[in-house]
Amino acid sequence: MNEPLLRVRGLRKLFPVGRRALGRAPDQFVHAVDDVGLDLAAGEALALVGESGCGKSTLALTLLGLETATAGSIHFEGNDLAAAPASVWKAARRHIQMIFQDPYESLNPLMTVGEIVAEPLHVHKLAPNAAERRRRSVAALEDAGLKPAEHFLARFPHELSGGQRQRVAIAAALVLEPRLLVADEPVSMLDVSIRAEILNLLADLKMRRSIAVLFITHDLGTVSAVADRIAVMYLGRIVEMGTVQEVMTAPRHPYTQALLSVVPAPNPRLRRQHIILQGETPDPVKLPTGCRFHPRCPVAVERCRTIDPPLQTIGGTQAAACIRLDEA
Amino acid sequence: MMTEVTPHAHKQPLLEVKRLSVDYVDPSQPPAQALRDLTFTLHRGEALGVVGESGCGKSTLMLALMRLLPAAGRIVGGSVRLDDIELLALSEREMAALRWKRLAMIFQGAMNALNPVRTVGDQIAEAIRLHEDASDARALDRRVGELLDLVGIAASRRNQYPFQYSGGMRQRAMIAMALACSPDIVIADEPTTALDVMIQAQILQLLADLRRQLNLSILLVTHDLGIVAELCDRVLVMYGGALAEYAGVDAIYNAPAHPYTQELLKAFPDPTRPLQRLASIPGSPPRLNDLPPGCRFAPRCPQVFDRCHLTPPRVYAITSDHLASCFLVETQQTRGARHE
Amino acid sequence: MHRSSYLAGKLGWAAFTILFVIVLNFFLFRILPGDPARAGIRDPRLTAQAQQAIRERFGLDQPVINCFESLNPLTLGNCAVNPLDTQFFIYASNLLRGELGISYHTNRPVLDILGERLWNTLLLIGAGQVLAIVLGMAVGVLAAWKAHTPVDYTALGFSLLAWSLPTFWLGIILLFWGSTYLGLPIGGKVTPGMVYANSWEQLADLARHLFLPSLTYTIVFLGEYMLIMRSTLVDVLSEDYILTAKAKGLTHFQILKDHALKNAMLPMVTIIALNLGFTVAGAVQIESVFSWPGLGGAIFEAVNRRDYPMLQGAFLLLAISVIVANLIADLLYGYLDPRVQAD
Amino acid sequence: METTAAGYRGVWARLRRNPMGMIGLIMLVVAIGVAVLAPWISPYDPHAVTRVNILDIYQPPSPAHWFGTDDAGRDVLSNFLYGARVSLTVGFFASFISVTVGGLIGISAGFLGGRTEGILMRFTDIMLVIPDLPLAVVIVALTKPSLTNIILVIGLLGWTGTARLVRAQTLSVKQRKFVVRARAIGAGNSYIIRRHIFPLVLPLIVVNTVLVISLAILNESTLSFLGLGDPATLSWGQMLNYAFTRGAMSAGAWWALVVPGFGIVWVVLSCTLLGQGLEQALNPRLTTHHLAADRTLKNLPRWELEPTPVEQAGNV
Repeated sequence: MNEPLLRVRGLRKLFPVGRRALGRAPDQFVHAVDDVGLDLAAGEALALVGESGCGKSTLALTLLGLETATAGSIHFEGNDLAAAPASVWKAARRHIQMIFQDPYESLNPLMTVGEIVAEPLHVHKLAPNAAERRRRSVAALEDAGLKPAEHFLARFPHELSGGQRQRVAIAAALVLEPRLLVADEPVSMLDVSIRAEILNLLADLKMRRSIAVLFITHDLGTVSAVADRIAVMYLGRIVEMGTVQEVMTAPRHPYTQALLSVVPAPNPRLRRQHIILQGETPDPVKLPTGCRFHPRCPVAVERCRTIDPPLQTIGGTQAAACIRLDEA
Repeated sequence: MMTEVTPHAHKQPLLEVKRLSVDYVDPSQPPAQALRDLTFTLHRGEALGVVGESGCGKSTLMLALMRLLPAAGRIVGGSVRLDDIELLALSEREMAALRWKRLAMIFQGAMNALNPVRTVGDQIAEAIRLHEDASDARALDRRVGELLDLVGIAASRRNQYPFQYSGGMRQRAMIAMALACSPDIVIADEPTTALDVMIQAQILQLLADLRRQLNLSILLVTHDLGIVAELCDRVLVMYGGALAEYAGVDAIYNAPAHPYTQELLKAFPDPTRPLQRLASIPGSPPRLNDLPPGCRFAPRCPQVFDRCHLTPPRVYAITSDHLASCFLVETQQTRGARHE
Repeated sequence: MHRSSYLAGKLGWAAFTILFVIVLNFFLFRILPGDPARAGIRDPRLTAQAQQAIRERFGLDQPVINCFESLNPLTLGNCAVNPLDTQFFIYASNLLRGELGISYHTNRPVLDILGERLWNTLLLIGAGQVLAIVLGMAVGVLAAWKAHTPVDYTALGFSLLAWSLPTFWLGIILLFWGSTYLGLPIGGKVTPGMVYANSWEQLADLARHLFLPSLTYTIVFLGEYMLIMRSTLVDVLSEDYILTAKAKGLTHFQILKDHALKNAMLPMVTIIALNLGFTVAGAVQIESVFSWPGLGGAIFEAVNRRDYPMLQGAFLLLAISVIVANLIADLLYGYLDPRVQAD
Repeated sequence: METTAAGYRGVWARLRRNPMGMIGLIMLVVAIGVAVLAPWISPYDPHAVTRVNILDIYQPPSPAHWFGTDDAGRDVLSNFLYGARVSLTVGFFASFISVTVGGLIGISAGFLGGRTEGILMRFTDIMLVIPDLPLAVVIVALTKPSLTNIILVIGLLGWTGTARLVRAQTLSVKQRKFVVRARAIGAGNSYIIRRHIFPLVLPLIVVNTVLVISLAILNESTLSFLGLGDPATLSWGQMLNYAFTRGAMSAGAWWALVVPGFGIVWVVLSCTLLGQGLEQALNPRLTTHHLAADRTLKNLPRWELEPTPVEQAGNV
């Protein structure tokens, strides 16, 4: 089997909480990411779906080296970045880029579009001169769908619409010709009419330039426009994984089933039975025993209190972490 | 579950809004026409969804109904009638007496809409004390407990402060507060944005249940067509401060007449049909202080023709319950008439 | 956070700050040229016996601290000295016994003089400050409520002007005006040599003396409090929960009273506390203009007379009073803010 | 303070439309003009040694001495004009020191965080609580009162407010996503501070500097008034000190008391106004005042409406 572009194994990120008392190690942790493994091949898009606080953003930041992993490995193109020194990270960062949720916040208001897009080249000293930087910035802007690019170079973010800003952010990521693009909720702040443009752009980049995309979202509705596969996270764990077709049409984990059932359908004729989970996601400091979903699970049984189920393959490429899979 | 479109056709509407227009004035700029000639009705027990993208005037509409526009906002024309009361003719004092008693609101982002230094129970009690006889402290206290219970919050948490609540619970508390004086109409402004999908589903379920239990009229303001499809009977689609389409929920989703509604629906992902490619609407909404001379949607409309750039279309009736502001409707109607 | 741990934290911090001031107060006078102790020995106003007494009391034959014989000029010394025998330790233990030295000018213990003067300062600051806070906040509330109207602009203009007035100059001008046209006394706390028929007369005399300095104080700080109150309240009034209150049908007055003020008071308390430092600075200025026998006046006189023990003591007491005032404000904040109260 | 999307552009345009800011700016320009031109516009040379006659002392205003004479028979107007130099020098240099120290401490604390931030901010908190004017009085009294010392003392005691403000602003800028993005690209700390943090903190520093200048000028005049001024120069505070301690009150010489004070108020007020105006220009608030006077119903036509277009269109 070919080595995937990104291979994550046993990744864990814990944040200590409370005050450290006189040199004693803290005894309580936020289990932001807790034993996560995933593979991402070149040119593949994986959607990481979950509610806020499930650890999906922490996972992204850890993959980008903005948080240090507590344990586990992050193999990118064969190198383990989790334990790598800064120099290896700096080289890897050229190939892993990120775009953020809020296009109003992720661009420096005092820099022109040209400066923003050329900044990565500047930081990595990749372009020998200004003309080259400009040429590559223009190319990246056009790739991101801002044409003619020259028209945008001298403008400031506040002169652009939300969709255009998000395109600038994408251009600034593309200029380094990355192999992996981490997109953290890239459309949740955008109006519906603009949302599709950005999602389609991401899908095109994946197809045409075979850039792998890690698409982080809370909205199962937007997933299929971009992703090939889905990973559903709950309280720091991946509870279900599979192709979009598999997970969207035949979800196996009760959490995925519930999540999918409550996505509002844009048609009153399609009003479906909702599985509404009661209460809220438990405190990630005091995790439930056994299966961490059992307190809210509509089909939980006594065994769920004690057994912490691993992610097991069901058939095809689908896998889920639930002890009642066989019964269903 | 489908709702018939015209259950109230002959009854007098609870709320009747006619040609409501609002400007925002800025001394250094031409006034922004935030709302133009908006006309719609709301019947008792009905849920009306007001849908549109940011800047389409839906929040302005909601504030104008309550007469809570910011200082720069001016109601420049129209009428808002609640039963037989013309709200725009009331004095500020009369309006204040009517607010919350008959028209209550659920604001977006309940963290900021609740006072951080007063307990939740106290803020609910305040509304009751203001509009009803609340001399019996015991009864008032019991009432607050019942309201919290109604929205699924343990009555024992009434003495806590908003910061001790989670986002979903704050929104529930906000709903309890809105119901405090048993209003006729609850205006909900993006009540579930910024909430997680599951919490959003819980809140929508709660609103639907309460509506049935209390025969509430709900005006749901949102950008999310999905939420409207789940909860509402009728839909008002707004674009650039004006009515684009107004119809029963089934007509809007299955027989949309206005190109904007049609495009919006194509842009909306459908979880039941994965792997379909989404359509987008190129361009961006018009600036309200620099509107195009013709139809406001013309610059982005895929079915645009010459006339659209010249004059704004009127509101045409497709059926008595289906209105759209588009020349295409008129063309179809005249063509239909000729064929007859 | 628990309320008790909040309380303990604030108390501990205040204690630490006082300790810092005590240490600063010691070294400042030894690093800078005018060492009060050494100057004291040479002071011609003192007799040889008195000088010897000072030498012993302050351990002037001892090194300043371990390894340093003196800090100005810098002279290294023995590091193996018993720390208890250094000037610093003697200073600290003297301080613990309330021993602040003897004023060169009056030959009285500094502590006794400062004790009387502290009350005078508190009287002056108290009267002026309470008036300034009450009036300033009232005008600030009004200006914020009527923001961007002529009422607001008038209040704002007045406040900015008042804020720009040097305290001492306003004092001089008021003194000039009051003594010339109103026949008010030109300074001091009581009329010298006056015999009072009863305590009412004595009180009236005090009030006559207190009037102008308090007025100065009030005007200067009125502007500041008004500006702070206005901007804080304008921020609060643009919050969403004010719109909620309005939607609930509350009148403007009810919204101000029940929703806006409590939220505005939280930052106000902190800001007022932080301003106490400046307030005390104002005491130095006002007391020197009006010859008011307070701590600020003591600093002014001590500077002119090069009365270093007085200067050192007055500064210490002034700094401690500011720290204590800040502490009180912090505790008040803890009481007002539910986020501290809770749990 | 949040730097707006508009950045620095448009600040001047907004400042020009801000009456407070413009009045302050004009007043400050006038003050600087007076300070620069003092030797040319003063009717007398205050440094010239003149023989003083008892009759020259505290002369009321006259055509020869527009603002009268002082306790030494010198022309108050000339002293006043020259005094602008001292005040502005102290104001500019001391605030430069304060803002530099405060800015460095604030940016370092805010950006580096952790233990560095803890130590720096604890130190700042202590310095904030110690009343600076009495401390300045003590320090200047113990050292030689010279202009340099006064500048240093005022400058080195006046940075605490700046440090706190700059730290808060740095913290808020640091959390913004474009800084995280720069990190994700692989940019180092010094690059991020230079390119992303500093430009967004700068507007706040500018506003703060203007206000610190006014505080420095007030402090200088107070120190001088208390008799701790540089004997070699004559500042407005010193003019007041001389007048106050040398009998201007009893001589009824109001001009010797009013004129220098007017100078201080002029400069401090100009900085205060300019600072307020700059802040509003750099940070135009888009917030709504919910209790603003209700004008929403003005110009509303009567409610007898013509039939709506819907009704007209009734071709159903």
